[in-house]
Amino acid sequence: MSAVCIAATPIDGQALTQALRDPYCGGFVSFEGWVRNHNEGERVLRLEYEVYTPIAVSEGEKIIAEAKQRFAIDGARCVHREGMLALGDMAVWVGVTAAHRGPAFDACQYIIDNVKTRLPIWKKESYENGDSGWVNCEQPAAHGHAHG
Amino acid sequence: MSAVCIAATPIDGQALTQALRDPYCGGFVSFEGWVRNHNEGERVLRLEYEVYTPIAVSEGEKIIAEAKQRFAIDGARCVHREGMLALGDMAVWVGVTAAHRGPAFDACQYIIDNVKTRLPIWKKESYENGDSGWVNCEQPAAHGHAHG
Amino acid sequence: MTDKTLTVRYFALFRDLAGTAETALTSPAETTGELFDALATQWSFAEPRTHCKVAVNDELVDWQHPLSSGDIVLLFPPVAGG
Amino acid sequence: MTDKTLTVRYFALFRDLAGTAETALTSPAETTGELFDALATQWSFAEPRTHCKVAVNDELVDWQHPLSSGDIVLLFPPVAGG
Repeated sequence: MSAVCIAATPIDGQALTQALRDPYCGGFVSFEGWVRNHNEGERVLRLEYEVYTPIAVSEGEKIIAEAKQRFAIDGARCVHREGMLALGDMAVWVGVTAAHRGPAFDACQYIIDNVKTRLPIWKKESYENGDSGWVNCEQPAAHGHAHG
Repeated sequence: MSAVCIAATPIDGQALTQALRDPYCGGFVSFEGWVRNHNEGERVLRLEYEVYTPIAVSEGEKIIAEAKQRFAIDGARCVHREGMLALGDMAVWVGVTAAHRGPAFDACQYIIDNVKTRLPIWKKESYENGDSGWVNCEQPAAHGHAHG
Repeated sequence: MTDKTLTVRYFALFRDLAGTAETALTSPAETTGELFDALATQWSFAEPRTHCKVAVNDELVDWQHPLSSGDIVLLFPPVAGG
Repeated sequence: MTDKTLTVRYFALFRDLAGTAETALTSPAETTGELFDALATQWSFAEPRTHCKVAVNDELVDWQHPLSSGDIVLLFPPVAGG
């Protein structure tokens, strides 16, 4: 099982958590990113993720390896969705196991922070007002209204 | 549903996560504490949690209220087991939702840190060598060998 | 300094050491701290008071909390949740 | 300075602006940065280069990376995963 995966179907957080269970580890921290119904004041209807998978996976595995080097953790995995998502769907899941909780929190945050800024993944939001656009760096798409 | 709960039966993390889902929130951070097979070099066979529930719940709710005041989060819940647990069982679950992930990580860590130090909960470990004892403040029980 | 009639409840390690979960007693202790020190000597509690907690009538209180007759005092050894 | 034969692939917003996902072209650009600047002018990419990324033959590289004929260059607008 690869440490990083791009999924075209819904993410099963419970199955991923089970797979990381380790009798040696006492602490588990996870992050889930859900599609929310608003972005900078616009009501979001749905969302599409475009992913360039070869580099998303290789860069994601680099991030996990960095996290394992920096923090005293045991297991770490990340799954990111691609394609069309509806409100409330899970867009990304990160899970980390460790003997102690401090490093698990630090590593989980390190992984999601870097996944968001380094993986070639783009998000196109469709808004209630009919506009849609690519979201840049967690800002609403500057070109959104041009496509409306 | 109370924000804090002491459970005599296994914790269902997925159901708890679902219950916190909120279309306004994009980020979810959870912590799970699992019973691990060792503590300070001793092999642990099983574990028993004693809880004084009235104060565990009232103090836990105080901690959640503090977290909501300190950090920009929306939902937060904590469930702690009592009674006999086996290796790998979930002992504690904390989940936090927020519009942004930073506060969700901070609040989740705040809650588990305080739950561990402020709630009237005690842990008795049974070791492979026949000893058992109360674990004090995440240290192995000083009195463990006296009970062996 | 008059003796107070108190109910004391011991938890976890303290219950093992005292050999009972609950006892009724009379004590001249003015505060939770004085009561703890007397019982710690009686039952050989090794834990420093600062690592322990005390509740009176189901409210966590500090070691300067004054005691009254009829109080139910809960003595908590160092906690270890999570 | 000789022209190189390159394959350029555009993603997300850049694909919308260029009107194509992939194109073969010849360019005198010595580096990924020079190539980006030329194409950004051609297609009116507004994003500063420092917010974008580039890969050559499926490896992320920097904007000083030298180009060779036959390279497949991937142009990534600002990412927004998570």
